Amino acid sequence: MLTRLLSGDRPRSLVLTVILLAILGALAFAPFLFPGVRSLETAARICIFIVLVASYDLLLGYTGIVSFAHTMFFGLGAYGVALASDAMGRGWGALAVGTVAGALAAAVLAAVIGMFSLRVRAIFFAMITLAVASAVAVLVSQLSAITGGEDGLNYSIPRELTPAFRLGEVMGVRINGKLLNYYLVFTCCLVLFLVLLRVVNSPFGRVLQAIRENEFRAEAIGYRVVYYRIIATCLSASVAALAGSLFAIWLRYVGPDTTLSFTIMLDILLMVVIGGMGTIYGAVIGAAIFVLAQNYLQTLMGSAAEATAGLPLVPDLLNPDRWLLWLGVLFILSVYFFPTGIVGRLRTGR
Amino acid sequence: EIRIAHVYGKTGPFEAYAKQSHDGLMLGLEYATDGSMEIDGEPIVVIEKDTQLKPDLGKALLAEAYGDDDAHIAVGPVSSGVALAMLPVAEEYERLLIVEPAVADSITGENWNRYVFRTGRNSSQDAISNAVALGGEGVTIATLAQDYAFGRDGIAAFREALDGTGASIAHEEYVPTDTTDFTAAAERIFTAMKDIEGEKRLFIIWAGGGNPMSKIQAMDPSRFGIEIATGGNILAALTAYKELPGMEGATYYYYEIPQNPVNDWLVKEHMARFDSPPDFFTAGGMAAGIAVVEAIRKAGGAEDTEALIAAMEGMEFETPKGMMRFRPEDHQALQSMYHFRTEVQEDKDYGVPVLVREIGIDEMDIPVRNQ
Amino acid sequence: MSVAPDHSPTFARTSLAERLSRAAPYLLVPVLVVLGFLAIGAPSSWLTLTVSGLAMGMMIFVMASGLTLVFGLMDVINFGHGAFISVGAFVGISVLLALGSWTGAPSLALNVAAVMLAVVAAMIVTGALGWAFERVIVRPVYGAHLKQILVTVGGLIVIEQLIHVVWGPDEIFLTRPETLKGAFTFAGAAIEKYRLLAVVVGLVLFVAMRLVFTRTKIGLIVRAGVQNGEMVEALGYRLRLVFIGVFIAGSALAGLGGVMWGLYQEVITAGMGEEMMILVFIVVIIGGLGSIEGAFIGALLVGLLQNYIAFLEPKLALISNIGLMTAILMWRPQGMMPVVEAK
Amino acid sequence: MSDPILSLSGVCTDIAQYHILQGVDLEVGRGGVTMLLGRNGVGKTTTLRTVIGHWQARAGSIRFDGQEITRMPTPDRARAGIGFVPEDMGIFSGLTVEENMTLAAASGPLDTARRDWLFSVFPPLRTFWRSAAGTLSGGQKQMLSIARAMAEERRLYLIDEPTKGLAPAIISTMVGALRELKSQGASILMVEQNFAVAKALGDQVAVMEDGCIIWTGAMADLAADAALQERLMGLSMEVEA
Amino acid sequence: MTQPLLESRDLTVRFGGHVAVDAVSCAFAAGELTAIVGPNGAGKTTYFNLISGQIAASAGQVLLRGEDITRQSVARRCAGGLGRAFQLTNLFPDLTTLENVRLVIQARRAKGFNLLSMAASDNDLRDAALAVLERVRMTALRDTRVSELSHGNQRKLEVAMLIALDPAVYMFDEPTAGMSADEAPVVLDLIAGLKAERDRTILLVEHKMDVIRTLADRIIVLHNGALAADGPPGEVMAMEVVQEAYMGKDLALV
Ligand SMILES: Nc1ncnc2c1ncn2[C@@H]1O[C@H](COP(=O)(O)OP(=O)(O)OP(=O)(O)O)[C@@H](O)[C@H]1O
Ligand SMILES: Nc1ncnc2c1ncn2[C@@H]1O[C@H](COP(=O)(O)OP(=O)(O)OP(=O)(O)O)[C@@H](O)[C@H]1O
Ligand SMILES: [Mg+2]
Ligand SMILES: [Mg+2]
Repeated sequence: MLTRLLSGDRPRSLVLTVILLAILGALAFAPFLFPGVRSLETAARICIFIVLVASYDLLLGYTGIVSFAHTMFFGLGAYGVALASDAMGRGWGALAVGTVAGALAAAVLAAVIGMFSLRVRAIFFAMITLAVASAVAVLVSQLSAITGGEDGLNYSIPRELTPAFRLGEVMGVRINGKLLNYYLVFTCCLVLFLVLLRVVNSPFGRVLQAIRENEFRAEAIGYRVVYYRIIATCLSASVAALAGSLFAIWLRYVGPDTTLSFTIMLDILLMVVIGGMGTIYGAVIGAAIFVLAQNYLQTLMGSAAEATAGLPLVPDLLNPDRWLLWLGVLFILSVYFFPTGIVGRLRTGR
Repeated sequence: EIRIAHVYGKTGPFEAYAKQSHDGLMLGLEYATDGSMEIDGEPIVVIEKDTQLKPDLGKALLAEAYGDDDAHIAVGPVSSGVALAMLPVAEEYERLLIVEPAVADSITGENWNRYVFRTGRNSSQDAISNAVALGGEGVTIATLAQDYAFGRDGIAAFREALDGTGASIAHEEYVPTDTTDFTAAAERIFTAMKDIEGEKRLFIIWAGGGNPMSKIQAMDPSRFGIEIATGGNILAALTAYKELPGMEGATYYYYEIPQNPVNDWLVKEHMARFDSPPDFFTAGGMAAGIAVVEAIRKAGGAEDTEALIAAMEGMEFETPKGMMRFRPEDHQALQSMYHFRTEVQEDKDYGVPVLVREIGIDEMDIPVRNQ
Repeated sequence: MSVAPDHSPTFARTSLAERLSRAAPYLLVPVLVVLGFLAIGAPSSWLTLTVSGLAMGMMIFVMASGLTLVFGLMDVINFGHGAFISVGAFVGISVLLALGSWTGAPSLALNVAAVMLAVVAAMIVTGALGWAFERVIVRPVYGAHLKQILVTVGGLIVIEQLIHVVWGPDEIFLTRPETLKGAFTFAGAAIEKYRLLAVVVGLVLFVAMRLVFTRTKIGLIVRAGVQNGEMVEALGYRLRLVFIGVFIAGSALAGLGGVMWGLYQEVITAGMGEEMMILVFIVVIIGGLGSIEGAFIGALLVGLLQNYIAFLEPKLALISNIGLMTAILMWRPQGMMPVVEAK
Repeated sequence: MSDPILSLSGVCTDIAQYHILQGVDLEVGRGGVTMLLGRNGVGKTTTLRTVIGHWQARAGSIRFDGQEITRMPTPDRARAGIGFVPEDMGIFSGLTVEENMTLAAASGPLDTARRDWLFSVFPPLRTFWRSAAGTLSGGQKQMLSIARAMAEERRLYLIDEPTKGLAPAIISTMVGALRELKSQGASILMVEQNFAVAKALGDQVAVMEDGCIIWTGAMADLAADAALQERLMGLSMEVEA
Repeated sequence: MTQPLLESRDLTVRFGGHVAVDAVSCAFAAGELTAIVGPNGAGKTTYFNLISGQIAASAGQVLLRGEDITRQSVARRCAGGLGRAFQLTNLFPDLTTLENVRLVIQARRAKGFNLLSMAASDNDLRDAALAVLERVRMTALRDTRVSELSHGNQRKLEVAMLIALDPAVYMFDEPTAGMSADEAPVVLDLIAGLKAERDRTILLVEHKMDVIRTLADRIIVLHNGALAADGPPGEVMAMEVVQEAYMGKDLALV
């Protein structure tokens, strides 16, 4: 049963299993284990990014396609919900319409980009997606009448999902709409993750790996590489869009900086690589570590800077304002120390 | 204890502005409490939060400030996008958010809620003051702005305000936000303007780097009798104004312009502590700090948000820019702007904006847009 | 000794169309200029736009030239290039600011000397930085594109932050040396003086690079080394040294580009190089990997097209670069005149 | 053997965690051709790669012309006078044939007389001089790879299965060319599966099994002894028809 | 005469001005083993590439069972029954030997677009793949990554993958190059076995004359891209053009 749920792709390492279970547990009981606005915020972000990163891993790790347009699809999902809520008013219908429309739009757009440019060389494809993504970001900023431009959109979601909806108290934790919202996000993310896990372990997933390894030969034994690539791109795009919709439901705000920026794209890339490319489980670890670092690194550096206040130079470098510096260092070190990602390292034991 | 959260983009591209804003806030609190950092015996605690210029993070941090840290009042942020994301949080927690220095009109416009006040100027104030400064009978104006909401709204407000001054707009040019080569834009403007008689001005609204002024100036617009005009800017950016002596426009702040005790104190203290004059965002931050203290004093404490709102609506307070007043309708602080002319001065390596005339609160008809 | 019978394949003559298509990239710039003239009509505007577009292209070429070496030839996707551009600008501009009396004087000789000094300083610093970058960051990731993207982005962030630490977080505004300010007017067209300097620098650089690559084996060694480094070493070349050298050269050229760009923009920020990266990558790609001529033509096309389109239809200016890239890749999936086959 | 040009003693090489070579002792006589034979996967290629320095020996020593080269970087070994034809040919497919050859002449421009000689041995090189090497046929690539090693005079050639994919006519000219090299004083260490070629060219033979040399001796002895062949290589090559 | 299984009509390809395959017309009947010989660069591999679709023809046609497949994609032709092993090894280097073969069988059974089943639990595929490995005596290497195999074993795997594909037309391009004297016979026996089944069409490019002599029903000779000879082995081998251009003088080496 469990094996089927995990599609036969068990973590294959004791330490990894323990870590994954810990993360699962922490996320499942986050509101009770770590009360507070900030921690719930962080937990929801981790859930969403796990799915987003996993969907990117499908593309990058399994199919070997480097795309910089993943945030664009993420954004499509988010804007789908935002625009629908904006246009149709607060309501479940708006969420559903926005989500479905976002996912469909992402799939279609992915197919179009794929058909036009998957034939060019991998590295050029990467650059084309980069250019397209930046063009879309500019477009969103230009169509400010619809999208809110740089400033983004605020909108309302059903009352049942907001803090105003109060249900009572359990174990000293207030049960309100926000909590329901969190569990909506959590459940959807868990399901999407398991679906992705199944896809990469299906015969289809195996073909993707073959294409990544040697596209020429895959074609020669009878796989139509272009179709497989396009399907993988569409699938990955629509899952990213779904993650975007969840993000929009959770945040009740969308804007170019939260969903479309190149910085997020790089974050995703880093999460995939830290976690371990082509493992799906890597997404869980990568997203958890990264989002935690992003949220708490500054705080941590603040205390470290205080602790080292007496030393020369050190506190300067540990100044919380320099957290980006350490993020950069993290980028570099992760590739050095985890060339196969954390999952890869745990599995080989080296 | 009074907890004030400063939620702003400490790191990221606007790091320089953020530092000014924070220094200003602290100076404002200090000034308004006469250095005691206490209001009616209650000590003030300032909690800093870094939005990294990310709206989602800004939102989470503001929620954290209200929810986990129990802050009474929040101040910030630098960027409009972040500010807009933060507005609903204030409503949700029913706590005050004093926006400073984000400028988008919609903060006190369509996205406003009653927990939001703004000490910073809004885009309309900028645009209208410039219209007042530049407009005049028989003047023909072309505009150049970035092609996104900030630029287009600014020009729209400018155009509206120009109505009735006798000036007319002959051409509006919008270019992509990241434009670096202005040759084509300038050629289009020249083409549109060259056959027009009378006084001709090119008004530029530009945010961020990539300064178009000196590039267009280098193409010698005086050939066609066109003068360049633009609003004020932070000190560092005034370097470019040195190439444009005599240029006119309206500015928000320049430390030598306002003549009042608050500004005198600010300039003196800032020189003493940071060895440099205060800038745009220092002044803004200070205004926010003073507003916070005044409001709490007036309401008799920081606990009761409703009392604070009641106290602040219509409240007048002294700032480095002179008296400001929170308009009750949309909580926007009304304030003076300054019509300036650029001069090259011996000891300064930038073009100095010299006051032509103060444009008072009553001279600018800032529309209320939150209905 | 027996001599093997040659098999003598039949070679037909290459057709006219084929020879024409080989020359096509060289014709693109003149064709575009003529089309521009037809579309714009007004000769003075056309002249202004054309000259300034070509000059802008030259500046872009200067910034992209280093990347043709590092990305085009060595196949390293180096986002750090953007950081080198910024560092070059900061170092160069610092030197210029220090030489205020030279730049402030209305003497062309003094001004140019100051700029030269600034360029040399910038190239030395960025070259050294490139050396460190190669040793620490790039060496373990040769051949692995994805990792290159990550580590070089990491390097980019670190260097940008260090710029903040050294020069502070503020943007630095500056003015150009006295004699490079303003413009010439000629036949109703105004042409910035500084752009003429850019044209000279761009042309000199182009010729110099061509000479180096036609006269030495360096280009061959790098191209072969990327494909099969072991074999190049087995032929007796110290590949490491060559790679380091080329990487340093590429970084130093970024420094040169940074100074030129900083002087053009008259404001420098830590992120200025990063902002140019997409454009610079586009130029290298449409030119064809590893091709100096290609990058040169590509840069000119980008500069010209941007100006023409911004004049004719500003709304489209936004997509002019992407459109150009898409069109060229549709026409030639490997870029205009690839020297290195893309992976 | 007196004064061998290349001698390996106790060479062990690991690839990742596998111990591939397990103490190889081998000598290549000056001015002679030594054939390295053995089944698939016994470590012949690994031996050659260890000599040129593509794999590092974990233990043992390699001496070339009296000089210890065990820890020397590959380029220095090549400059010391070792030419290498790898098993996978190592063609620079993005470069033209001409560029491949230009690179092969590491110490200066390619000598025209030598080039013409190579043209006569491998005529297609002339025909496709300006074509991209990647578009050559399998056999033509093999020719280019061999020609590359011969572009300059070397004292020792390491050649890994040169005849695979070559048509008989080319094989015979190539054998002729190698003989000519030998007559000029060069030494050759060659891996070969084609026993007829090995027999025609080899002076000495070393046979490998499981990362060790299990037999060395004169080519003539092995060629004449079907039983020995059977024992060493799993089956007997047809002894001279 | 019955319709040939595979046929090329005036098949031509030009690279720039170079005519690599020059109007080759040739038909292959079912159950026949045809050896293709010719000097290096004669166009043998290119001819294969044209038939299996890796290269688009400049002129001429390829017909499979009478149907024109000249414009079909590689994958379509493969599904139609054209199978191919490569002269230069061309595998999935980071996957195991077993996975390489398994992928082929999965392709043959058209299970690739199955997104939601579990690949690992498909025992049929696995058993079929193991059976193929057994036939080439590579069972012991089933879990080795392909990049860690020696050259000779990679060549064997190349053949195994073609056998796993089990096409109507087998195209072998120098299957035994680089294989040691004791391994080559395994592969040759396999080919002989296929031939004995008499319902497979086999095209074989080989430079080893003894192999051709024992296996071929028919030999065609390509020279400078053109068809220079076509006929039974004995006859063709005796022809002067073959002797001259192909064998060279030193017959002892062949
Ligand atoms: N990169 C590698 N990683 C791991 N093992 C390897 C690698 N390369 C070769 N091997 C293993 O080393 C052993 C010896 O390989 P080598 O290539 O030296 O054999 P060989 O004698 O040349 O065989 P062949 O005749 O097939 O070319 C083989 O068992 C092979 O599987
Ligand atoms: N893509 C290509 N571009 C240009 N020329 C090519 C291309 N492919 C093959 N050729 C040329 O076509 C000719 C025939 O090559 P092919 O590989 O078919 O030879 P072959 O008969 O298989 O030879 P070998 O026995 O050496 O494998 C060669 O001269 C080769 O250079
Ligand atoms: Mg071998
Ligand atoms: Mg061939």
